Amino acid sequence: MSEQAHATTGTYLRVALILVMITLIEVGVFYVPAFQGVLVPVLLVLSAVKFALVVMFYMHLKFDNRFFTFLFGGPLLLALAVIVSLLFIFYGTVRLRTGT
Amino acid sequence: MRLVLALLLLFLTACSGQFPQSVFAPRSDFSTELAGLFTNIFWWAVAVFVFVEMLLLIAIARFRARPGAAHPKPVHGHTALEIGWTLAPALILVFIAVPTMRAIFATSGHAPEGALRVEVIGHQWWWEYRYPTLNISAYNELHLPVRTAIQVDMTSADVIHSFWVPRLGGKRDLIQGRTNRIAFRADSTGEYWGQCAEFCGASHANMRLRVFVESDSAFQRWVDQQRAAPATPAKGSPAEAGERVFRRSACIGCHTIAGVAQGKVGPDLSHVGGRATIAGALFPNTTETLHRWILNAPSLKPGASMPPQNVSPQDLDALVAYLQSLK
Amino acid sequence: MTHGSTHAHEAHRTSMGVDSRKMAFWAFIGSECLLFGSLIATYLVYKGRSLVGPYPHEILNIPFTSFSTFDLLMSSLAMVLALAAVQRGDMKRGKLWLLITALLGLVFLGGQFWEFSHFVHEGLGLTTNLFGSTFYVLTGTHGAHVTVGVIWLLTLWIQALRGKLGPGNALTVEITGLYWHFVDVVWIVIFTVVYLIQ
Amino acid sequence: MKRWLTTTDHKRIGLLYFWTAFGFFLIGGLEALIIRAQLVRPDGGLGVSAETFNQLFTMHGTTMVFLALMPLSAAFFNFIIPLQIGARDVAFPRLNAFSYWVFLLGGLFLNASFIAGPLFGADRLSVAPDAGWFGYANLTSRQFSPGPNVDFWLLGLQILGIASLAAGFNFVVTILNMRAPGMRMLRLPVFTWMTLVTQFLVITAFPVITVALVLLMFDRFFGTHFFLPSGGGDPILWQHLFWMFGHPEVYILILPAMGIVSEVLPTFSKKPLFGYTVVVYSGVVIAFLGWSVWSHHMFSTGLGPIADSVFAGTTMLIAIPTGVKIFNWIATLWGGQIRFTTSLLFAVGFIAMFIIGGLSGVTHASAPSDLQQTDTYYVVAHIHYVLFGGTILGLFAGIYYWWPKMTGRLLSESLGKVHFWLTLIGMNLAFFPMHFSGLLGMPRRIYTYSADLGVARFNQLSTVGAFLIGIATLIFFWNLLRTRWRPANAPANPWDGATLEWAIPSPPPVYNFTVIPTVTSRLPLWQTERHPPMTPLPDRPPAPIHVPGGSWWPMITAFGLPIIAIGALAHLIPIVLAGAGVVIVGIYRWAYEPFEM
Ligand code: HEA
Ligand code: HEA
Ligand code: HEC
Ligand code: CUA
Ligand SMILES: [Cu+2]
Repeated sequence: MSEQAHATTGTYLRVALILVMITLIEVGVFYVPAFQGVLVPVLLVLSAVKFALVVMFYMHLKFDNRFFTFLFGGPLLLALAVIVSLLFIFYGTVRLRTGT
Repeated sequence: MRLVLALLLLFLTACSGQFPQSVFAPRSDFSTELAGLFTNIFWWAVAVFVFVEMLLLIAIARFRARPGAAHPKPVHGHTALEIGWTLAPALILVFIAVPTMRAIFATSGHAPEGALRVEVIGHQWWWEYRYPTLNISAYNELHLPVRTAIQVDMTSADVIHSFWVPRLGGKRDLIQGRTNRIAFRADSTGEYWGQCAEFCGASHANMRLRVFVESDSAFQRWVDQQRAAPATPAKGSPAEAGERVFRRSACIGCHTIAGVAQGKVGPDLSHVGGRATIAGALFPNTTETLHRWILNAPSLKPGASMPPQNVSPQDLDALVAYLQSLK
Repeated sequence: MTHGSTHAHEAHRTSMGVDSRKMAFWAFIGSECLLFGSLIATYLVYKGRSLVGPYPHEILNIPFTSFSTFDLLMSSLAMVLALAAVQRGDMKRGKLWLLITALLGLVFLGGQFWEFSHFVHEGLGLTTNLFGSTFYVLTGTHGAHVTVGVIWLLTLWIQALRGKLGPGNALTVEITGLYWHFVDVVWIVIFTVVYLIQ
Repeated sequence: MKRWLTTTDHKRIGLLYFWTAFGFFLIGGLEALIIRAQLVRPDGGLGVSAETFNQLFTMHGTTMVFLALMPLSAAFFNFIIPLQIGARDVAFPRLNAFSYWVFLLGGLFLNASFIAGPLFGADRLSVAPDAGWFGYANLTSRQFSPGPNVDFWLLGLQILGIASLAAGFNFVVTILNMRAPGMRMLRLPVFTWMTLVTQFLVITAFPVITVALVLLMFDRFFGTHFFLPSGGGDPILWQHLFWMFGHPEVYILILPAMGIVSEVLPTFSKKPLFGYTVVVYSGVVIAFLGWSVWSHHMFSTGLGPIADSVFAGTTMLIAIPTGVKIFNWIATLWGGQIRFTTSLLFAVGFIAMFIIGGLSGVTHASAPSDLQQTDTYYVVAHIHYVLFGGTILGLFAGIYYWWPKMTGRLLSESLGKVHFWLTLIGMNLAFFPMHFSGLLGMPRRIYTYSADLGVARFNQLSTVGAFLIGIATLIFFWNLLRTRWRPANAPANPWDGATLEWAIPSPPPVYNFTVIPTVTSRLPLWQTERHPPMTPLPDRPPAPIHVPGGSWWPMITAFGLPIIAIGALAHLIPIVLAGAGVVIVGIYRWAYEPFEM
């Protein structure tokens, strides 16, 4: 159990602070009309950062056995691929169907 | 091996015409393309098959254990070989993939400008065809002009079905809420068989269809016939009595006969007398089958949503006479 | 059948040098990624395909859900603090933080309950439209996970109250934490994909 | 009796899996025989009704895939894996018992549908699942399938999914974490490797079908429209979710058999496996690619030319790693001293037959070509060449190979050879003609066909072949049974195998290894250039070995699941809650039970 060497209460608090700040930014961005155009990419990046922070620090993935990263990251990437390809297939065919 | 050869022989004779749903006797540009593609891949597959099975047979024939023989050399692998038998299949696959991609785009279902449009609508377990430009409809039996580009738009009124006439082309699914397309041009006249290929419930096996590819003039005659109002039976004929029975029976709740009834549950019967078959091309359209059909459709076609009709023998005769008069 | 356990140490030797339960749990979490991935994919595929309202933008309440999100993030913080305390052997703090984590989870569930009943009141039922169905099934599945997590945390807390939880059980608490943080992470995604990207 | 009900010993659980799965195999085979009898003549055959026929092929497919083949592989995972890696048991023995009981109860639940008719005011033989093994929406909606048939299917598969997932986590951890000292990943036997890959497919693919089934359940029980166009839903989404699971599933079915063959061939040709690392990595690549091809089951749904091209391409790629395996197997035989035991015959039969199925798979992969093949008997031919010619022949090879280890009794080689040749002839007679009936226009899932199609001759051949397989299977069954009355006198290593399971007596003692061996090579029992064979283990343990006792809780917890399902089926919430109660109590008692590992 070597995590303690890496993550301290201070780290946890700092991470929590960042998480809350990002959430505030997310909500802020949502309400600012100027951001409407880039809303989706900005939000996706921000939530990915939050996701990574929790996984790396709170779930100790950063400090733990590298193999856990594979055990979690592999399926995670697969899940992402599933989402992306389904979206592509469905929105792609919608366009085909309504286009010509 | 001998079995394979014997069957291969049968396979070749299969092209000779006694198989109305064979994919080996294509009669349209679409099905010809598919047959060509299949033949191409088939020969690659035969080559791979023969090569690999030969290797296998040689291995087990040559290296059977002999008593007293020395322990075999423990070979652990061979890098060049591994690379070789990775690349060789990859190369063969290129020869399969390229024509595949070409065929995918060639058969993507878009007919040239000016093609005859037909809409196919699947029902459990019968077919409805609409010709939006000709303003007519047909049921179970599709009539098409020869050497004319056809654009087929498909959808379903209920579950998923699949429209398949092997000699005219590959199958495409009929899906409620979606429109699917195929396009083809039949190159010779004749009667083509097909049937629903996607499992669609109790009578999936009985959801068959016919396509009549006709010369332009014959097709035009058929179109005119469908456009005309249904025949009015002669005064005093059995058919006229039949019309009266029809009007007072449950039939009108489900069937349309222009000017007589407008039910929508079953096929339109305005021109049922002119069809060669009934009930999803399941039975020839004869007096006898019509009798049996009306009396108890579900017993002939499991699950059919036309309930048994309680009609007296005289009424039945009249009814059938009427239906037959509707050419 | 049990014989004396002189070889107890043998059972604890593992080939990857990590505890089997923890490894199994990471595999489980990986598997859960695909569960939620499929649900999110379903939600996204059906986005904008509802035939009748209410539609997302008419009904989703961002300030309220931001609070829920904040609540869940804080519960994650409480969870790591609980684990750190248990690992230090500070069971007094450990108990406290466990309870706080569970309570924050309960607050989240209460919020979800309020949100659901509010939506139903507004006319968005499970079967109203595709948005309703995909929304309730996705967030409901997440809510079910939170519920399991809360029960699990309370179980640990009760165990701790009875003095049966100590640094020797740190691994149990750690695994509970993995589950809890994962549930939090899923919410981070849901919050963005469902609530913010309308 | 109690010892079997509460057992957590992986060897006993393996035997339980074996016999249960074999029983389901007989049932699934019986269903197939009725299907074949019905199709022996055009226009009606045996007189099986359309409704019954639909139940037969649905249950046949479902039974074979989920209740026969997967658990037959699981029998070997359970029995052999801990032995091959030098462990005393799996990582979680009670979870393992739980998997078995859930599987058994899920299987019984599914098959109970055959006799449950009267409970629903229907005839016997009328409420079994009847929408095909992939249950396409929207045929499975309440509107088009009002009865409990589809409910049985969806609830049964949910239960079975839990069993598979639990086993999946268990074996991933077992293989990674319970290896004996020195058993590095690249020293693992190939069967263990393929099992590991398979379990990764299980834990990633099963959640997807779980979601699909949950959505279907909402549609059927609560009136949502996930797959119903009438409410804006799309039946095609079901197909995507199903095949995202379904295609990995077919590799879940074949990879263990490929692993078995990779064990059997080296042993009987007295040569190490040719290209071990390549064989292992190609298995990984197959699994990886297996995730990217699912839409090849949907070429006729109109995906559009781009998606068609992509999925055709990825599908074809799988031929490469599969071919690599096949060439390495042949190279293993090449130059060996091949002993023609039954096990070897089946392994060679596997290669020979699987190639045929693989090649017809490639003709499917070409999307336009598949438009003429999909949903015809040509597909039925493909699936049986890969599933029967592949998986089943591979499993038979494994049974002949490991039966002495599992029971201490050798199977009769002469009966075995009869079994092999009858099976080989029978399967070709049954399944080869299906290529023709399919291309000549015979769709699948039809209970009757017109005599005018001209396919009656082919169907007769298929039926004869099916009954030959039936006879062969009965001979095999007899071969299994008769060993029960023979003395358990099989030697520890009857075949001169190289892997660890052969280092211990047949059948192995409860604790497996008197001392956990330290592994120094890939072939521990063989003399290789660099390594002498392992020194034999002591006959008796130098120190007492702790073996965990049994537990009731896995079985009791498992019982909660079918109770929940029955409650759902009968729309009785109290029963659902009672079942959930059983599960919760079971889990708590399980968690707090003193269980020493
Ligand atoms: C054990 C199970 C298993 C396995 C291993 C496979 C393997 C393959 N399958 Fe199969 N498949 C099924 C089980 C399996 N399948 C089932 C159950 C269905 C039907 C489901 C249903 O509808 O009910 C199905 C259906 C199915 C379809 C859909 C058909 C349709 O419904 O229209 C397709 C389409 O692409 C396909 C393709 C393939 C391919 C390309 C492979 C490849 O992996 C095969 C690779 C192997 C080889 C190619 C042979 C060896 C290779 C060489 C010797 C190298 C040289 C070769 C070349 C250069 C070609 N399969
Ligand atoms: C997974 C593996 C698997 C296996 C091993 C088999 C084995 C067999 N299958 Fe299977 N089959 C499928 C998987 C499998 N099948 C699937 C997935 C489908 C698609 C289902 C669908 O469309 O939904 C299918 C569909 C299918 C069809 C098409 C049905 C249709 O579309 O209408 C047919 C038709 O001939 C068929 C035949 C056979 C035969 C003859 C065997 C034989 O090999 C069986 C041999 C075994 C035996 C004969 C057992 C011996 C038993 C006895 C002799 C009786 C003794 C009994 C007792 C003591 C109780 N199968
Ligand atoms: C409840 C609805 C219903 C009623 C009432 C009904 N039918 Fe039908 N009918 C159908 C349906 C549905 C079909 C298509 C069945 C199929 O092929 O699967 C059909 C098919 C037919 C066909 C075959 C049509 C074709 O082109 O293949 C005939 C003829 C027919 N009905 C005649 C009648 C007559 C005559 C009556 C009254 C005495 C009648 N039907 C009453 C629903 C009904
Ligand atoms: Cu319509 Cu099958
Ligand atoms: Cu597939």
